[in-house]
Amino acid sequence: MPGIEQSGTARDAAAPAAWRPGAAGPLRDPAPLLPDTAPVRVIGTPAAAGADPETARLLHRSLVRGRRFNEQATALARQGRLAVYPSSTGQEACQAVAAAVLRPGDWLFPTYRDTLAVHLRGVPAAQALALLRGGEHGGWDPRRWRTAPLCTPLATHLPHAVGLAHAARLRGDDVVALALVGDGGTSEGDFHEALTFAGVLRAPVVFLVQNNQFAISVPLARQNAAPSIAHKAVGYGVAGRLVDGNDVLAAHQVVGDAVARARGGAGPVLVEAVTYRIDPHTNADDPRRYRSDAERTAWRAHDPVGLAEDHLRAAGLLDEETAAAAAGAAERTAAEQRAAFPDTPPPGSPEDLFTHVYARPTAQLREQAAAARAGAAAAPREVPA
Amino acid sequence: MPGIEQSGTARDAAAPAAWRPGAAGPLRDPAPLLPDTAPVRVIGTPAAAGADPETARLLHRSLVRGRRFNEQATALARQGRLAVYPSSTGQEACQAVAAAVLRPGDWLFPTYRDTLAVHLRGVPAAQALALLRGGEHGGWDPRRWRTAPLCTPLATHLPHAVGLAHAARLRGDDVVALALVGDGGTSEGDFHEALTFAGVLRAPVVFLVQNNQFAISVPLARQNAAPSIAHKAVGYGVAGRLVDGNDVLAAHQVVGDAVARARGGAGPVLVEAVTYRIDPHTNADDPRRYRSDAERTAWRAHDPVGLAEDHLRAAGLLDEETAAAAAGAAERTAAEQRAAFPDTPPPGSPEDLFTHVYARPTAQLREQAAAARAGAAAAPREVPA
Amino acid sequence: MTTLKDTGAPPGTAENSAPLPRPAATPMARALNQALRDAMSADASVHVLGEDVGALGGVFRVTDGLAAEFGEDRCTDTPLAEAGILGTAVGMAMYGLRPVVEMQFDAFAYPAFEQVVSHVAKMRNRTRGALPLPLVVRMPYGGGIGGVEHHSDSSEAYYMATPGLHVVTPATVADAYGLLRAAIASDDPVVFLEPKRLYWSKDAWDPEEPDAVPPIGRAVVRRPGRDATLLTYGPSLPVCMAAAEEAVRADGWDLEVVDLRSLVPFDDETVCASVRRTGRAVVVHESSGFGGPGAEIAARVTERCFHHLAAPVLRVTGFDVPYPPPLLEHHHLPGAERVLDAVARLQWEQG
Amino acid sequence: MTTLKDTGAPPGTAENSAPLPRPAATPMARALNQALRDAMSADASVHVLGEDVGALGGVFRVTDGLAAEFGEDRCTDTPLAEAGILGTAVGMAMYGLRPVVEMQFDAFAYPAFEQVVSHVAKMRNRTRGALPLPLVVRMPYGGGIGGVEHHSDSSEAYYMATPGLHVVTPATVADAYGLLRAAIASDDPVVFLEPKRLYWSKDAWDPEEPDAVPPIGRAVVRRPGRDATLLTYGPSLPVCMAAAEEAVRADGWDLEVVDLRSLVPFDDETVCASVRRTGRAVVVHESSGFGGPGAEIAARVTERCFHHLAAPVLRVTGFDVPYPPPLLEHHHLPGAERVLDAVARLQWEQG
Ligand SMILES: Cc1ncc(C[n+]2csc(CCOP(=O)(O)OP(=O)(O)O)c2C)c(N)n1
Ligand SMILES: Cc1ncc(C[n+]2csc(CCOP(=O)(O)OP(=O)(O)O)c2C)c(N)n1
Ligand SMILES: [Mg+2]
Ligand SMILES: [Mg+2]
Repeated sequence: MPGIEQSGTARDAAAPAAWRPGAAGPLRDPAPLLPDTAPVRVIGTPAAAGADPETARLLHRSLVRGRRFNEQATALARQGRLAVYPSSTGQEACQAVAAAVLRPGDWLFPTYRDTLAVHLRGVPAAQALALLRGGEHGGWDPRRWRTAPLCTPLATHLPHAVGLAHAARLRGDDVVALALVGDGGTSEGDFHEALTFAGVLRAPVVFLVQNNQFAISVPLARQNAAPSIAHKAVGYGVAGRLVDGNDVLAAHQVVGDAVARARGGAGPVLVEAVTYRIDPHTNADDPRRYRSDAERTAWRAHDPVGLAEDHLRAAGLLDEETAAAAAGAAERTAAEQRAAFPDTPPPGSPEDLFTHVYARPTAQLREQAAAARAGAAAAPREVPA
Repeated sequence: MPGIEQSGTARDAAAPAAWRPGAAGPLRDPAPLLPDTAPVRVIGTPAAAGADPETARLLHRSLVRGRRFNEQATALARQGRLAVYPSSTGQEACQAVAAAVLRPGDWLFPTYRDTLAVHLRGVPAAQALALLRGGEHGGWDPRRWRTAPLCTPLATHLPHAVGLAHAARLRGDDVVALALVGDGGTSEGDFHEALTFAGVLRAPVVFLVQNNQFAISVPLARQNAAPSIAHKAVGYGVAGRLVDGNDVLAAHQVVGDAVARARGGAGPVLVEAVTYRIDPHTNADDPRRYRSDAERTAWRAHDPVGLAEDHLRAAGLLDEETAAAAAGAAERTAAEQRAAFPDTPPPGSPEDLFTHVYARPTAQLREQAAAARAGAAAAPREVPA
Repeated sequence: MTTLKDTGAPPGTAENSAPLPRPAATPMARALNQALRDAMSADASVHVLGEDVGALGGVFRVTDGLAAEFGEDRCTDTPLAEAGILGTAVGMAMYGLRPVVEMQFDAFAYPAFEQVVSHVAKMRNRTRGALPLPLVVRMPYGGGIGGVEHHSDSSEAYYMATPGLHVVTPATVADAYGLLRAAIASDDPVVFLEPKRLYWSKDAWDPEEPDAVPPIGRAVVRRPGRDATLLTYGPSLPVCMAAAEEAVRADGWDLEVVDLRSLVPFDDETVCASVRRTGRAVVVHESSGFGGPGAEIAARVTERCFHHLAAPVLRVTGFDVPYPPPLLEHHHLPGAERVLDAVARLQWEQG
Repeated sequence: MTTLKDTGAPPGTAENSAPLPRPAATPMARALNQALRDAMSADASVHVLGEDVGALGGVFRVTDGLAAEFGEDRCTDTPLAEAGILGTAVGMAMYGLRPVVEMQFDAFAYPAFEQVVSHVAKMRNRTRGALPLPLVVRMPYGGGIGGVEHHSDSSEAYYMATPGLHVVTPATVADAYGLLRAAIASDDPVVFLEPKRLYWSKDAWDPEEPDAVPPIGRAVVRRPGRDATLLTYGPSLPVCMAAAEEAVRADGWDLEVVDLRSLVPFDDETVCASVRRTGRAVVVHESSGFGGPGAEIAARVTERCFHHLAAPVLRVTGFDVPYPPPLLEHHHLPGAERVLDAVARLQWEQG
């Protein structure tokens, strides 16, 4: 556990050399922690030639499935078969990569927008979308899938990822935690505190910021004034990386490297993936109030599915069979979604409110559960003298 | 109000060029926001020759007064005449500079450790130390002194400084806010949120981090893993500056420049002043548990008062008159402190608990005040039928 | 626009085929919007800030059009950081502005809790009146809108337990306007809780001549009655009104309904007068029962009216569980049936 | 160390000049330290983390020696960020550890409030039991130690109003040890409130053979009495015990004193049994009254014991003001005198 030992050592030498009075030693060199001046790209660059064909095919298939997943879920929300759906259309490359770079023993920490990543990690659609259906708050067994519940309060799951990664390392387990967060979420105090802890503990955690340009209606330029979100990393002694989040090969490479780095004990990484939310914030949102069609159209031309197809086509990998297999997988996914969310949801039982509040319901909750069953006031009756 | 307009404009061009699909434009250049690789120093360097003699003399006098202020307040705490005293011994240069760089119309946002800066700004000792005496929570009229109350919950006053600076600029007033914070305080979420807002609003605010190496017992290396605290600035689009906080001329120059920059509309600055807390955290602390005498001794040799004297001596400015004037001012300060805090504090009235909770006490508080006067239970009596 | 009110022509004539001159049915969200607009027009120091309050007009559209009308400096989209928003507002108030903060949902105000408790509630007291904080924190609260996790909390108990705040919540369109104007005019910080599920409920209300409403700190009897008092506020007021109608019909009970409006300061006078008159009371709210608002209300009513009470003050509340998912929330929310069940337990046999 | 208990020689002989073999007087902070030490020895998954808990041993020395004994991975100084501390602990618990978090003062836990309310209290429920959070958040609370602003808060009302938490507070040395062990052993999250001004109060208590104590969820009658019941907890227990002694002496009232110990879950059985027996009750705590813990206690006791009550349940509490500065805190804190004044108002003439 090198990170822990490092901080232990640091206590004795209470401050790095540069801080000592009269010391002339240089600071830790910030350069390796700073991102490149432009997002890393692979597709359409010379680097594309080096991409592994099998990986490219698999990622493409995930993108096609992902796009269909988003469309189907949006349709289900429109039909009232989901309570709400925050679509990741346009961000499928980030979603696919988040699922692809992790080993089964690693942990994923998704937000409300990341049901697709959760599903691509293996969680059945019925479970991945259960919270958004409205019948429960969770959906799957987090330990079984090593996937935390969808997190709605922004950035609050980031310290969880740090703590889990730290705990795994204390136990000597080979586990990396990958936490997703939006551009808006990086403004929250919990982002800062998680990055601070990750840096000090050198926890094996990767933060993947899906910078989709908007926090609901608020554009990035109103969110922070940094050169890039990836530049925040240096302030935590964490490596910052900037990647084109619509270029699935670039994202796969950068996020994959970050996970490998964390796994190898070299410390946490903050990756900013530049992407765009094509759909409204959720089906209830009206994006015409805050952004132009022209902007959306421009990003449409830089679509992750399209880019991946360009690559496959250029590399001679998009034969009919590949295309058909991808389309077939996508339709099976959509069918799974439709089957999982029939018109009429099963009636929930009032018991459900009380069962899991504590390990064992308190006397008061047993009383209240009985009242709920009876549709009665929970008001207690006085015991006669 | 260029900052505000800047963000207004930014909404239309929803994202900077670099983020647009296919855009090749470079990011905003982070270099001007990054600090130097070593703290700026003046005393003992060629730059010292250029220092203004009058400024050097005034700062030196503040340091001597400041040292005496800390000693006297510590003695008062030992005698029980203050409830507690968090000394700034060793940090007098930062305290003196914070007071010196501000114009009367600017605002200072101090922490619990910054009573000296408050006093040097002009607030009488009786008011500056009133909270630490234990008779009240405040001490002075913040609007009269344009100095916020001492802030104890770490970093929570930083967004106040941003909001005040922003409000002043909206009003068209020439006001800079200078907010003090410790190295430990920079880990709090409120630090992050304040810097984020400052960057986006381009508020005329300067954050001065007194990095005194410890947050109570926790050394900097356990606090964050950044190359320096000043490196955090780039993540907010804020300028980061690193200075030797014991070198009063360097600190005066760097913090003074920062204030001028903010005043000029060029945006906020985060200054890290490297210093050392010579005394215990407060009079109740036992620093032997967490740091060595050797370390303290090493820093003693880099003492701000001593360094300033070195400079004055080298520049031929430390004549007997200057030394005597400084010592005299220091003794007057100490006498003011002693007079302000006699052995027996004046008895507080229970009324004091209720008067300022609301603009007008509620009916309930009037009832409770009456009960407190009577030493009675606040329990209401039932009004007979 | 007085024209709507009186065209000069008799109603129903050809010259006046519009419906009878009466205020149009206005949704609560619209009245809140009007209150902000009018306050901003009346006082240049009033500033609105929060997440998505600008171009979008807020997720509930309560700030609709304000940025366009008053500019982005008066109605400002902030970064996504609630402690930063409220802390910035505190600084603005320290400089003499009157900020009105929108929290997107009350559960997303929790990151700002330290600012609320340690500063907003205490700044005036800390500075012995020198630094009042005339700011308003608007928070949509409560359930019943099919919101997923964290979108249906009722967090008023936390603010009630924090001395130094006013805690206000409208249940009618007129109060939405009148109380928000009063909150903005107040020199004390006000937590202004907006019942989400009443945002689109409508009352006849004239934006040009809004009804005067009683000030912050006064409760109002919404329905007089003789047999027992229902004490409620915000989203539960319509529930209690419905229960009262049903009670007459089904059981012959004549229930008085008191709308508290202001949880802090609390109107002991109006509440106790009602309970002394009826001798029985039920407190109704959505918030969980244990340690919830009803605890204080029941306790203080009992302290003050004990010998007038024929039965203990009962509480009908949300259960002591995390707010349930949308498909189960109807089990959680107090409805008229549960209210009437509690009324039935008020030991009538002994009355 | 059984040797201290029995040297084999008769007491008072030359071979045994030590005082009679009895447990030494142990301060509460020492018993808490022992509880942490014993829990860490017994279970390798118990980890302590917080500000200054390592080399310093915490500002109240409750974690003294733990880092030295168990290493810095088991007792870890964290960065200064309370949401980060608690959030990290949540992640550790998700992985199967049992974190014990120290908040330096309860008022400095407010930055972690969102983590408490939105995650700590809800994770088990959200995951239908799949992800329990067996973690403890220790918080020193209450006043009476001459602390400046923010160092004397009593914030239990906030946690009581948050379903999903246990809220526990010891008032005796034996309970400090026993309840903390029980809290760490619990599979549910526990907010463990330590009364600061009792840290150095001592009881005879043997660290080698700590007394078994009733579990979390049980209240204890600390002094039986017939005339009225004082319901209290934590720092106010000694106040109530003193008031009860004084009551006998001065007025001939025989007061029963119930130490609640666990605010959540609440022991209705023990509390109501006492109040039904005595017919009168006063709730005593330091926390502000309005919306405070006593509101719930008074309300639920009244609901359950109404016809046994000769007088309303009264409350003696801190006032509804920000906690005052040290030189004024004696005006704020409920003392025996105020307790007896309330007892005197329990309408004895009608009894
Ligand atoms: C603490 C908190 N504050 C506010 C919200 C309300 N909210 C939900 S999503 C959202 C925007 C988030 O933007 P971003 O982080 O960029 O993620 P995106 O939705 O674009 O994926 C907001 C403000 C929330 N969920 N949590
Ligand atoms: C939110 C909050 N958490 C914890 C504390 C307790 N506390 C007071 S001072 C201190 C250390 C602060 O260190 P630093 O910011 O470096 O300032 P310094 O005391 O060294 O000047 C701590 C932990 C606090 N005051 N506020
Ligand atoms: Mg976004
Ligand atoms: Mg420090």
